[in-house]
Amino acid sequence: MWRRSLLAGLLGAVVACGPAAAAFDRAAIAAQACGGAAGMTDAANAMAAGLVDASADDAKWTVALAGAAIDRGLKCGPGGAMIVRSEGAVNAVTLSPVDGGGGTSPLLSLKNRPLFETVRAAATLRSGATADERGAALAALERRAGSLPPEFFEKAAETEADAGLKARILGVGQAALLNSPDMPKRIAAIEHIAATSDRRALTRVDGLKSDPAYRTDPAFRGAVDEGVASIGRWLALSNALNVFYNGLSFASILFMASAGLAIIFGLMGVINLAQGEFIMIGAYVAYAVQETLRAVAPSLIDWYLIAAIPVVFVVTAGIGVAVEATIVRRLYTRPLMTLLATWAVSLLLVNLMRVAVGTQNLQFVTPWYISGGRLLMGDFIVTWNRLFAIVFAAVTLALTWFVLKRTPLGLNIRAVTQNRAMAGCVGIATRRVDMMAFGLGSGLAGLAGLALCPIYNVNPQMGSNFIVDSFMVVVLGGVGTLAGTAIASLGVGQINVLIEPLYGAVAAKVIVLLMIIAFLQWRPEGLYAVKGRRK
Amino acid sequence: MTVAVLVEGLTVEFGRFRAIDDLSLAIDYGEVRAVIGPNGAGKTTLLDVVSGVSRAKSGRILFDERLELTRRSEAAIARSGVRRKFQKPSVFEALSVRDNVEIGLGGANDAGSKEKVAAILETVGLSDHADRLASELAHGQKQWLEIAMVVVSEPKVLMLDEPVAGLTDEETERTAALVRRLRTPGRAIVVVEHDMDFVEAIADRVTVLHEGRTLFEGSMARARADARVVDVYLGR
Amino acid sequence: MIAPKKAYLARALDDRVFSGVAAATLLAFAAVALWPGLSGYRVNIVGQLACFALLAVALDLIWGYAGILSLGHGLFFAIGGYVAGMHLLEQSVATTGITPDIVQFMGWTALPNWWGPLGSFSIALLAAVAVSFAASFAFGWVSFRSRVGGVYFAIITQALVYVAMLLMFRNDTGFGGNNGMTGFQTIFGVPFQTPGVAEGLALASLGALGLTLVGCRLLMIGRFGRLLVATRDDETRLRSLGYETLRLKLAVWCLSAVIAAIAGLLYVPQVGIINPRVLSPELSLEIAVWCAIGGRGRLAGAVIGAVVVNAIKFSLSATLPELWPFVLSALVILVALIFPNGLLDIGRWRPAMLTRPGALQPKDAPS
Amino acid sequence: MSKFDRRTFLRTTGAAAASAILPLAAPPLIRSSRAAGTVKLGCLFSSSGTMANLEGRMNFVAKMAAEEINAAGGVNGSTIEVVTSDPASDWPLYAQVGRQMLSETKVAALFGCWTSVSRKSVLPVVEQNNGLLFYPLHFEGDENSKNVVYVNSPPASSVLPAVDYLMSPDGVEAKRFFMVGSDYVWPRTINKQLKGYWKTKGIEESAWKEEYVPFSFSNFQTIVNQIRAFADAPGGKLVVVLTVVGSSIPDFMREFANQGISSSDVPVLGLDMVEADLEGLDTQKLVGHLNCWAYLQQAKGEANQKFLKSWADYVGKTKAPFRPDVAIDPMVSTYDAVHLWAMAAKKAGSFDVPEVRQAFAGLSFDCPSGYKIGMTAENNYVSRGVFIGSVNASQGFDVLWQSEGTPKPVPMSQYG
Repeated sequence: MWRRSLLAGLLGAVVACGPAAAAFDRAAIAAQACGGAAGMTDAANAMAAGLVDASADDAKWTVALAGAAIDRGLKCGPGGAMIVRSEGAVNAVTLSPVDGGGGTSPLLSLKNRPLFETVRAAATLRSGATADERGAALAALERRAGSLPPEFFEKAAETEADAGLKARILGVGQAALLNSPDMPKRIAAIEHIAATSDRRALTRVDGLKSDPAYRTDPAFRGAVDEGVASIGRWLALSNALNVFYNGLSFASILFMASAGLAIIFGLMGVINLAQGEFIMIGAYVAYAVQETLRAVAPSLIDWYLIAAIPVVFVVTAGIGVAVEATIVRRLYTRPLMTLLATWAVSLLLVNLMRVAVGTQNLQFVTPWYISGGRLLMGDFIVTWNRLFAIVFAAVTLALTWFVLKRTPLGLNIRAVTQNRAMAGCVGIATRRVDMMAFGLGSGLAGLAGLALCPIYNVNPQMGSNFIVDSFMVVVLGGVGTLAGTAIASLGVGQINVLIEPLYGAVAAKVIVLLMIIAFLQWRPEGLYAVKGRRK
Repeated sequence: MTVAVLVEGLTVEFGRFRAIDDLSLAIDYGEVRAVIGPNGAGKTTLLDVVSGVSRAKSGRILFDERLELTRRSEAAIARSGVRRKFQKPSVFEALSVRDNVEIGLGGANDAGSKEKVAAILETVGLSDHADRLASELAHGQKQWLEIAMVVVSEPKVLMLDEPVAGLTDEETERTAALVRRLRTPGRAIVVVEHDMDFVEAIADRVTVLHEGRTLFEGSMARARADARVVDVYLGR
Repeated sequence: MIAPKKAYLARALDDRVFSGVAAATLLAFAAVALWPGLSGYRVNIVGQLACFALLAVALDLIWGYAGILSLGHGLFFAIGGYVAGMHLLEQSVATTGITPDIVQFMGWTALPNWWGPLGSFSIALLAAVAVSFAASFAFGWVSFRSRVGGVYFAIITQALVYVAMLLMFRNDTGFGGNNGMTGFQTIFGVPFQTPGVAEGLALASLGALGLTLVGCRLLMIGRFGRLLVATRDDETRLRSLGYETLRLKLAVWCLSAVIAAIAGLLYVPQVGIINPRVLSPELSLEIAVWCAIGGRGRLAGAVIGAVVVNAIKFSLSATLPELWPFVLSALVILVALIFPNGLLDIGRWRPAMLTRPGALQPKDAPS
Repeated sequence: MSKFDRRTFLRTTGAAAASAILPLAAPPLIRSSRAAGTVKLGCLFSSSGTMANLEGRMNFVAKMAAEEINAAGGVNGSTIEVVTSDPASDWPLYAQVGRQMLSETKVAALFGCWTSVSRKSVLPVVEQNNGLLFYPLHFEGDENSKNVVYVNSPPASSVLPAVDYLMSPDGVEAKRFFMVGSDYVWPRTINKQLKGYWKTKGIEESAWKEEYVPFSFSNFQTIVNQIRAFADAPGGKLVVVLTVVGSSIPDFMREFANQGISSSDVPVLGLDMVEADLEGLDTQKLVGHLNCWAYLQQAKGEANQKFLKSWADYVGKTKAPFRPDVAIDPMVSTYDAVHLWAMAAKKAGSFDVPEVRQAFAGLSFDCPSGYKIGMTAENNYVSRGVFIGSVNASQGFDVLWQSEGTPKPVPMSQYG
């Protein structure tokens, strides 16, 4: 295992330095760091070894040097190593300002990058100003605890002021002692590792079954077996949660893409093939909002996703109303012609966007609230961008439901959906309702585009990816019911994610679509249908 | 004499709504029966179930005392001799008047078919329009064309759903005369209609439906005198 | 009995637009056959256009006459195309012995055994007809029986062709995946470069188009055609007159599928490649666009639409590629809003209709 | 049927007949004006459809190279005219347009195709018409047509060196591999060859996994979950060999970063990944992932500086809808291709394909990559240098490793 080989290398370095290892030779380390890939490896190892007993000042220096190497701020000139910062270059040993001209910035090799990242985190743990900073560093070290000298964590815990953090450091240190000659420490390490219960922990603990001690020491065997069983249980749960979360995330995308369609199709029986392009336009409007914020209020740029919500809705709804008034309206008696006409609209919109903006993917700022994710339990990870989409879809569902059930517009829409002629007779301006509903549907599609920008690429073609899927969802759910659409999205999303690991992504999609087609042959009205007299 | 259509314990539901509720009814050959009642009483649904367009939840319908209709397809029912004119005039607009009637005749393309078509066009007064497209006809003419389409096959049971809706008084009278002419001893005619004068002019008996059940059955004159019928329908 | 038959044929040519298109097909046939100055490239273009026209005629049968819009006709076209691909590969290997690319990138050592019989053209033709018939029959029977129609049928067929595309894109499905089949060397044992091969293929396509046009026209002006139109106008009415519309629809649906498969069979040797792109929903949608632009329900319209749209597409994609999508979308919107019966209505158009859109009412507006 | 009067009849019949024979009788749609003093080169790059973002820029590069050559006096006394087209990412249309360019427009050579499938569809056309196609992408190899010039590298001289590097102590001593690819011939063939290669290195079959996704697939959640699980299984360091193409690349990388996997945990070798794929991504979290090409924008040398400046100027001048500050390998390969053709034509003193082909042997050109690229009499392959790039924080690639010289291209793979 690669971590173990790293460990072996590091231990070798520690042994070479001897137990004293006291001298933290900045000049030597800085010189090594400029000595090519092999020198950089040596520098990292020397820093890792030295950090066990390093002073806070040395640790701070290590943070600076390792950080510079990672961010390519390290520069090797004729006058030795320098650290280039925004305010100017400093000598890498003394940190005093120097002339930054000349020299090259060494690029970390793949092998050296994790070493320097570990060293930086370890040094931050020793010297970080706040407990939060040190806590974050410890979290980064957890996966790589084995690549540091075992005594490191004991020393770090000694100097740690924060009691909670101190306990965590000791815990991580214990886990690092899996191969310690001291049996109680090994057993404690197993228990500690088993508490993380991810697949990596399973690999580590399960690997101990081939350890000689497994056959000879019943206590050790018991600890290993118990650990494997416990991790296995939690792993199964976290895998199930992963599948559920992935399904939910896919469902939220499906729902966002089809909600607008459900309203338009349900109300007017009109197939709007330009729906995907409204999604695309929604994303482009979000981009425009971002760029406006960048120009007008750069400090608020992280909030463009929120600020764009009303703008996106209004713009796409407006375009939808315009399309309805100029084209769709004239074709209500000919639904199949509407289908072709809206396809032409979609072609037009894609190509207008292509000519006006270009075919490249748009560059979106990734605000902190949708960046990265969090391991919640075992291998179960919640990624913020997808959580954003899920929450967004849930809120959209709630608001749309509210609009349909609790507002006069919604009442009119439902009335027209159920009986157009009768609604017209009781004085509802059906044409106006159509226009509003088309606008609402288009606006929802635009919002889908907004929710998708943190997840997918935004380019003129993006809309076409959704059209078949979203139609299938709408028809499966039953035309004209928002709840049906939501449930169909959930079902399709979950089934897709369940099948995918078994047969691959293509087969999953094929199977799900075939299932829907078969279902519709059996029950053409979908899951939920408004029944009535035929003809 | 055999009963043309015998309905027994018929129930039809749409979701939770019960359109016809345990209805029983007998229609004889040779009679013109009018089915009347307020909107939603189940009149058109009754025709739908007899003609196979809608399915019954329970109960049975016997045609000619031998054929159970509730499980048969629309086409099979039609071929057995039960034909129906829809509420909204349903003609094939892209075809000529003659083609429409020929299609009504069914597959039989025998020697007499041309004469039959000509005769029925004469009867409904569309001979002069035989080569025009059906879409070019006036509303009343479409009603007659549809009657011609269903009658040309000489059905044993003829069901007419609102044959005079939207017609002028003069057209209504011509339609009444037409229906009277179509009445033969071997044929039962069922008419659903709101126009009470028309009903009075053609019907031998009337059945008043209300909320999916029979409220009254008898002559039109007695129906006018019946307090319940007046209350739920005629009185308004 | 001869006299009425003659009258029947005369009736088929009664419609002037139709006879115009039939004459144009004949003219093109004569030109390809007799005009030596025509370059191979143009002969090839004519042949391809004839295949597209044939495909459009197939769709017009079900959409124009029976009112059933299929957005999945690429599926049947592809069936013919893939059978042609397998036939050409088998037959090329047999004549030249050159191992085609597909064997190498699929990780095979030779073409699959079961392709062997397809090396014979008559078996390939039979297979194309049989598979397209079986596929259309199975799908049609289930759909029409559960009375799936209108826009539902349209989007379900779209999903069907999309599924087929996804399947064929998979290498593991066994038909060359994304690459499909290319590198055909010979046809009927004759190398493709041989003079006369392009002409022969174009003539075959034009011939197929001409025969199909006349045959379908005869069928459509007869009783079967009238019943289809009746199905389109009011299916419930027709059923209540004692007709099993399921059979009618199934018959025309299968006929249409088989014609589409034959179009695919003729198309592939002329372009030299078959791959899952012909299964993309866009292509199937475009077929409907050809019909709509030419005018539905008159066969001739489908031919005109297919030829006009593709001729513009061919010329623009090499000269003004940027313009093509705009031209196409403008054409479709124009047809949808102003000429509901297709470009053939241009002769009936008056400026006053701009203010009264829909004045040229479609003769077949479904209720 | 509708009724028409006589005038309408004449008009419609006339129109119908005209439209049917239009392609026959109308004047050529592209006038094959072989005016003295011009020679035409054809481009087969899509400016619409899924490949538009990547292929579209090649049209401009080809024109730029032609302008350079024209400014230096043209070729054999003729100026080059570049004819572009839009095959719309529709593979059969590539063949169609290729045929048209060769037989109607009479171009002297074709430049184009990105995906292998588009090349495979044009291949019979250039072979039947005895044309010349310059193909600027690295590809799966196993093809050696005398009518195609393979300007970029086959796997043996690009992918294998990169994988070797990852397996070496200088790299990460990779022991296990997760292959994710788009489902078509290039990824499948590359992976087949890699597996064959690993077998010769004694690597067990259990050490790799393979997943294929459809074109423009975007939902990589489950696959990245699988990669995380596989990475944490025993057996040594895992690397991902990514052969998805087009818009799937950024979608995959985004999901990869979001699930918290960094290059120091599991490095990704993106074989088709270029700068353009990083547009719109937060590359801070992707730093350290790899690609391998015959050119990287960071390549040193004057030729590259000159090329980058010409491109920036050209975009500024023509308002091309592409970034002036991004240059990717296939652009350079296209640029090289036009120059190689011009050199060969000059050497042959002719534009005829057989003579131009004869002249390829011994050509060499100062490529912007800094290498002297060259051709031999052996085949139509071009020998080029190899770069391994490492994603940096500013949406580009740093040069992590580059080959000593230009390895000799091996058209046919010996592995699988």
